[in-house]
Amino acid sequence: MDTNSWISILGFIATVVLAFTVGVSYGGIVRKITARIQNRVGPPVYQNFFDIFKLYSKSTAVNHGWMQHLGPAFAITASVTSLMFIPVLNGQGEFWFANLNFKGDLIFLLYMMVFGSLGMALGAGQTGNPNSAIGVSRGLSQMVGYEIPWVLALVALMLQTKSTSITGIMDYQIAHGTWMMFESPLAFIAALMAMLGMFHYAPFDVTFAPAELSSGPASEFGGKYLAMMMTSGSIFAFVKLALFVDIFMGGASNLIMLVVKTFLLYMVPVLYGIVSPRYRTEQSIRYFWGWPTLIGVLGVLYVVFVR
Amino acid sequence: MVISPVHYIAVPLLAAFLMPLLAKIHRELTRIVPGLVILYLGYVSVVLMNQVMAHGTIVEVIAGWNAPWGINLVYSPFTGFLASMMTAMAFVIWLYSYRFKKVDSQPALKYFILFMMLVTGTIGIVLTGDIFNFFVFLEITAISSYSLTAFYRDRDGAEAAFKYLLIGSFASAFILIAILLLYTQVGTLNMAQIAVRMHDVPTHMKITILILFLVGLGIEAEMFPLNGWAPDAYSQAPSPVGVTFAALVVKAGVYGLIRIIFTLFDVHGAYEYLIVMGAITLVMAELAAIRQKSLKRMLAYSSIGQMGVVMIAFGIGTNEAVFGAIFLMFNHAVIKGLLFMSGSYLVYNTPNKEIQYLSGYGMKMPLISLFFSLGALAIVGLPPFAGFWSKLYILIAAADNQMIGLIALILGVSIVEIVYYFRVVGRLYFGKPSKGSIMQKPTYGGVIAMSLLAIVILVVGFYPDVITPYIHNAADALLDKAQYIHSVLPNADLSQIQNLK
Amino acid sequence: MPNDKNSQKIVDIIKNAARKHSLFVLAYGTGCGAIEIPPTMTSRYDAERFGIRGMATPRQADVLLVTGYLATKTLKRVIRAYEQMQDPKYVIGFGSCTINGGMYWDSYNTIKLLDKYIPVDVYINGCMPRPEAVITGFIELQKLIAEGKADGATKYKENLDWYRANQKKVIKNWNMPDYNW
Amino acid sequence: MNSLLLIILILLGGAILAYLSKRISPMLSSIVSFLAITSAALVFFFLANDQEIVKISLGDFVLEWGLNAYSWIFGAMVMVMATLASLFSIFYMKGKDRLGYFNLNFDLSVMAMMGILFSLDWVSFFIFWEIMTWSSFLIIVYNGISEGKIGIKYMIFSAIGGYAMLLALVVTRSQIHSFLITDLIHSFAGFSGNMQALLGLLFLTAFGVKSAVMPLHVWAPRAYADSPMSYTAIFSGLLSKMGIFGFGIMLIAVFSHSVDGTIFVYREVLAWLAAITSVIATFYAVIQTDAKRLLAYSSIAQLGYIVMGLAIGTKLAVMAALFLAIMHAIYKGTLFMVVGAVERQTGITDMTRLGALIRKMPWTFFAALLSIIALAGIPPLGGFVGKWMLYESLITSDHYFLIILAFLSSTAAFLYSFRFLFGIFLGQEEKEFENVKEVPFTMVLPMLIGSLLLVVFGTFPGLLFKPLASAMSFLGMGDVSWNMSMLSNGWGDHVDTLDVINSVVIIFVLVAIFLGLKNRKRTRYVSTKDIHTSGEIPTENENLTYAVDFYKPFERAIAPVMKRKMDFYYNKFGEGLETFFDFLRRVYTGNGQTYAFYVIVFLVILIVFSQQIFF
Amino acid sequence: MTENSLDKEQQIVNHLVGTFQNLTGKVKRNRRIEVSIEKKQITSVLNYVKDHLGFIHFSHMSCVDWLEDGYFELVYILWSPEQKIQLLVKALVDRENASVENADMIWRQLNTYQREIREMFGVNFIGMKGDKEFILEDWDNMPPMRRDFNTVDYIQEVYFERPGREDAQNVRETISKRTGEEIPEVATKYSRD
Repeated sequence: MDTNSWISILGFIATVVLAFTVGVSYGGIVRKITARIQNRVGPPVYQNFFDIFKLYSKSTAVNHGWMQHLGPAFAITASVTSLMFIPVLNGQGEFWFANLNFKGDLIFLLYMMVFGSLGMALGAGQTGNPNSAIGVSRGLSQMVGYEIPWVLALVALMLQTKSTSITGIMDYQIAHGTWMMFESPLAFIAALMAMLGMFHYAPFDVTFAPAELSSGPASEFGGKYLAMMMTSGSIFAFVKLALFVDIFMGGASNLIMLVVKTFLLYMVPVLYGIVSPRYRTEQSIRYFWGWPTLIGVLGVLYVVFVR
Repeated sequence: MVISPVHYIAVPLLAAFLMPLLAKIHRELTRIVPGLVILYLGYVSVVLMNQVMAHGTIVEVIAGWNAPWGINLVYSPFTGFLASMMTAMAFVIWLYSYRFKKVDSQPALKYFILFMMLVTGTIGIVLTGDIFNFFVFLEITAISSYSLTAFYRDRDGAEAAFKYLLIGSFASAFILIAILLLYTQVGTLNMAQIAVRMHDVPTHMKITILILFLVGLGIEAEMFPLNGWAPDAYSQAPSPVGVTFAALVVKAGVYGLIRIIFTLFDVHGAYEYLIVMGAITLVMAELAAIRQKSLKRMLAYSSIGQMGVVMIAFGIGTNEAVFGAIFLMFNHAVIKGLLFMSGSYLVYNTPNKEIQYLSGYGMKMPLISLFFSLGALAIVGLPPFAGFWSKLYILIAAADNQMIGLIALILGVSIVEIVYYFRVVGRLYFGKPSKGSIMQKPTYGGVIAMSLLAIVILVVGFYPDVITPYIHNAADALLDKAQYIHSVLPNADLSQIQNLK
Repeated sequence: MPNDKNSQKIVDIIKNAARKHSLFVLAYGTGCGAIEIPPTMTSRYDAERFGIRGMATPRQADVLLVTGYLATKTLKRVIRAYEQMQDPKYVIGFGSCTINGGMYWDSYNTIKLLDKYIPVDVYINGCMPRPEAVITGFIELQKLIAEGKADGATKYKENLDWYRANQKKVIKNWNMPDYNW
Repeated sequence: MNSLLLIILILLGGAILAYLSKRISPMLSSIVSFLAITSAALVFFFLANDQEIVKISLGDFVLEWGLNAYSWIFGAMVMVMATLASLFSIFYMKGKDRLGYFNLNFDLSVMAMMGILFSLDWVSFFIFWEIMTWSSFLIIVYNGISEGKIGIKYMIFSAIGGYAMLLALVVTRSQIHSFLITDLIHSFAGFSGNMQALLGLLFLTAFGVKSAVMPLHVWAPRAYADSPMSYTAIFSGLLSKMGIFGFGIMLIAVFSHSVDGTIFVYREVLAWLAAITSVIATFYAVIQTDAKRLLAYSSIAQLGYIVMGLAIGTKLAVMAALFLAIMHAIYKGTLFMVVGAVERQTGITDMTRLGALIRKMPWTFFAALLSIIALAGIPPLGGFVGKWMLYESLITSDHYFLIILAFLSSTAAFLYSFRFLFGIFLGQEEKEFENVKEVPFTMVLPMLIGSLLLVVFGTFPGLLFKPLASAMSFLGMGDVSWNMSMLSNGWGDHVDTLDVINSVVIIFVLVAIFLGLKNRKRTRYVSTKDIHTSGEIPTENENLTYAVDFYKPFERAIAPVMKRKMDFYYNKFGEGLETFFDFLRRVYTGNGQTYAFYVIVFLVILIVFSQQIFF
Repeated sequence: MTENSLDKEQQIVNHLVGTFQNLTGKVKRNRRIEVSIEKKQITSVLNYVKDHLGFIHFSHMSCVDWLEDGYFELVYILWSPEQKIQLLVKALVDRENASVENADMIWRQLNTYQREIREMFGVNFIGMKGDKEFILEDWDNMPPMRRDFNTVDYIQEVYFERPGREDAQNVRETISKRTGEEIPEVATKYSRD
């Protein structure tokens, strides 16, 4: 192994650590903000670290079969792999967190991200808890809903930049000195609306409804399994945010910009969720196939005919 | 004894007259003698076909009177092929009906006499070169057909026979009138001579005669709307008779039609007429077939439909088309023979011979069902069975003449055909077996007959070359009018004769 | 095994610190005490400050909060839920009913002392204990955890026969499969 | 002896031997069938080459058989999957009736497919095409469900397709006086516009039926579901690919010689039809409760992708379509085998009743898992490669709304993918299936081989790109660049599958080690009754499975689309036709006087109109 | 309320007395009637009042244990929404092998009450459907609501006391002794001792 390999492996690890840290911290911040909005003090910002660490330290005495092991493993594999293929920073010259950026593209990423959900769904299915199955059913159905405007937005971007890779889109933004959210605002709006669903915050949190479904797919996952799912969820949150920042907001040249941009973006679903009630599954599917899709279509047409 | 085409007519006719006597010697002779006769005819066919293939048309002059004054038989590759085919089919039918009315010898005797007459008549129609003899043979055929239709002497059979008789007498009358008119115009009864003199006949007269012929022979050839008798006759006649109708009688009728149009007359419109009427016949018959409840009626309508295709193909009139048409005639004889034979065993004991009672017979009568399925696959023209080739040839011919709509029509109707045949096949094998029905055990002769036909279907399907050379020659012979006239009348003036297509 | 702070390994100290600050509660609303949970969790008292958080299923939870009296019928379910929880796990007995039966002290089908059936780490006295008391109870539990003394689950495992005997004494038809923790 | 002829003869002989050997022992019949297909496969892979030409003179036609790069791909696919399926079939069909019949038709189907691929002229193409049709018809009705009605439907549609082809090929012959496929390819550009349009329409109909493109798809779901599963593995996996094979020839080789606008319209219309097919079929797959039906609808949807790719017709799209075709053959074959295995062991395929077979049939589950991952197009496996290329080709060729439909279908495919795995292998253990065992080794082996192939082709798609590239250059697409593990699109973006699989495997292994090391000792398996049920104790017979109306919310959301089935219209049309026929039939009144009247009227008409008719 | 307003109630009582033998009834007060019947009359009376007198609403059913007299008293409480009158139908059942007819075909919800009474008092309802076990799980003792069931003995035998309560000393006195506080007067006044 030469030095470059070691550096790149270090880069992997640094990326994962960064994603984990940012993702978990955001989770804590969300709890804090939620608490403040509800006129509470709220847990400390680092609360989620405690939670995850505690969960890792718990024993995991039971399993319902090997798919329950594999489910969280799939989830974490999917999240980390997706992370590997996303440019975290677009520093000048040196890509600090480049990893495998040039080896994959958006469509690949779309599928890779689904891999996690499917893995988790399978793990949840193995446990045999009916609540898990209901949750999975709802979650997958909802996914079909929000993927449509999301893909429409991506198609608009790809058509405009004539590139399907994230780095390509970022290069386009750098070259034109603008952000895609200004270049094709309709696509951005569609993507943003889809993002509400992607994060599973209210009003699209019917999948994990804790009171009705006893937290849905995760209901039989305790201890380490839950910890892995939370880890994967945190990394995924970061992945999605970083992806959004990369393709819509011109990427981030340093960590601070990254944190600022992702945080601002993250506040959209969070704040929207806090003040929202809950949609039923078919309502949310219809919602996604309504205005967001229309806006997405308009976005594509805008790119095709105006740009 | 020198083998000559006369044997085709003389031997079976003689046998028919001698059989009552022979039956007095031994009962079994009534069954064996027809077989021997047909075997002999088969031998004759082999010898003559070889001759014909090698040396061309044989013209047999009866009693030394040369044409155009005498009666002659023309054994061309075309007529020879048809005669041989009929002989072969007659042999198969004989095998099939060998044990017919096993217990009672008197009906069997009657049956075999009539059968011999029928063979004589149909082969005579094909072979004769004389228009009046043509009529005579037609009458022999018709009368024996009426009798055979009513063979069971039950109410339905009698009704069917009466219908047949009614329509058939129309046919006879028209044809007779036509022959008379023709004779007044051309002054001869020899077909070749008529053909030579035909262009002198005034047009309106020619057309009138043609129309009379067309209607009269159209009845025998089951052309719509003249074919009302056919379904009843097919379904009410004893099962071997149904086969005989499909394999011999109809073929003879079509032959007559073709001979009239191709050789005797030189009217262009007749070809288009053939196409149009063939198409209508095809459509009407197949559409009627799909709604039939009785298996035999279904087969009858299907048979009519096939004849429609044959007429279309002849109507196209190119060498390829005629080739396809003759091929289809052959296939139809073989396949429809198999279908009738196996089908009548299937419905032997079902009420009204209805299809709906056939569920699950595939288990009870595996061999018969297999034969029927094979026949069904073949008749709708699925490769690699015999029916496919003839269909392909006809379609190619039609395509070469830019008749795409016609092809579409034939193919569209084929889909209908597939529906009703596969309905039966599906029901045979995969319906829920009904209880209590008694299976009719097929006779050995019947099994051998059906096996022979099945083997022919497979062999022709996999290797059509066994039959195509004969058919090619037949097609050439039919189309080459001048050659026909020349072989009958070596001194005739051929300047006015042109091959129409 | 002595469980004072000095004998803890450094790993345990870290783990216990994390556990202390992150208590996932399975609030088993058996009795009237359940009505005190919402005020405890919501804005007035806000137990989430201490890392206390409600969880939906026993698999995910650390703390079993038994809120009030337990009929024998309910006890069976509580035991099942308790045994489905993953180690380390703690039990908080909530209200007088879990201590001495409370106002149901002479009921023919209400147990009076929860500790005999499942190991209770902390009792919260009162009928009802107010949210302040609940929070105090949790803080007490946190202290115990930090000191490594909240070893109810260990005790339960060690004295399982005794617990089982007690449980089977009131639950006659013991048709539960063997669970694990 | 010529190896192509040898293959056909082996298969034909195998079919007949299999039929005959049933008399000795039913098992022997299956083994004979397997051996025949295996030896044919060996001959194909080791002896056959593209130099060989078979010329058989039949009638006035010369049947020419040969092998080329394009047909080699399909031939390899057919031989591999047919071998696996027939191996699977040995135990799957054990103890069933009429094995001779089944194996006969099985081998005949395989023979017909190979024949289609070898055919260099349309006549032999058509002959084998029809042999394939009726042999598959005979197997569809094998189970005897619904009294052969679905068989009839299949037969009608196949006949429509087959006769469209027949019409097209006789018309072609009348134009160019040759039945050779290459002649059509070269002379197509010279045809008149109408002729091009007609031929295009006819050929597309012919192949559209077999590849189940809307609106010609209605036969497919039931036909796939009602056949024995070991046959459906090749029926859905391979027979449908013959349609794709034909589409390939028509859309790429033939149409690309034409610059006419009609053909362009055909391409677009076909692509849209295929896209709509895939969406609707996916929706139907989602709401199925029977695993067979689910897979059947899924097949239709997947075929939609493939046809879409061919219809788009750029290099990448064609590559994607062919790649997907191969992948679909493998994973759908494997999945149908999985369903067959489950059906054999439990007797049912109803997903609302099945459940938790994962512990009982782990290998089957493993195969199913890999195949489903491939089907859903999730990265490390083969299905992804095809889907990726398809999307890239769609977007680089400006079909931006097609991509949405494709994506919708693909995303909804996750629903039924999960449903399939969950319904059969996961969920609550049922007492009914307590004693279910894993299927015998000969049934496991083909499934495992199938899933292994998916992994291999997912990692090294180049293994397939190489023959695909030569196939495409044979079809006239010119040189196609390819790389062993690198996918790239027209815009220069790429995915490195090797890196993907590396990173997935490394991370997965790390996670698995982490999980495994810590947990191996203390974790133990508990039954699925030991779940959180709010403290309640489920009894032995209590059914806790959530399986009925699994995707009810989704159904509600898509309800407007699903109101009418195409089938409904066809049935109404069929009924109408039959009523019409019945009306026509009444011309035959059965009354002698009427018939006599007809004769007279006919005569009169002829005489009256003789001027018009005969001159 | 005037006397006249009780006419309606009295009419019903008279009507019932006239209709059924062995039926005694009286108007308890305004809008409340009480009738006593024999146990074999239960279904017929309930049916009758439901069908003919408009007592279509079943409010409650309970059981009273008259230990000393040796019988259970079943009380059905009905309500007529039209006339706004409450009807109490009482029937006496022997304590030994207590069993009466099942009446849940008249009001389906009666089933619930009957099951409870069966479990808590041991009254057998002949022909009633429903699981044996209703509220109590695995109860193998005397029905607990019977007055001859000794609860205190039972709980001492089955359940654990809190440690420190063995001597049963008075808590307040102990505390006051220990701390020297006065016991408040209120406490002594309402003390249980």
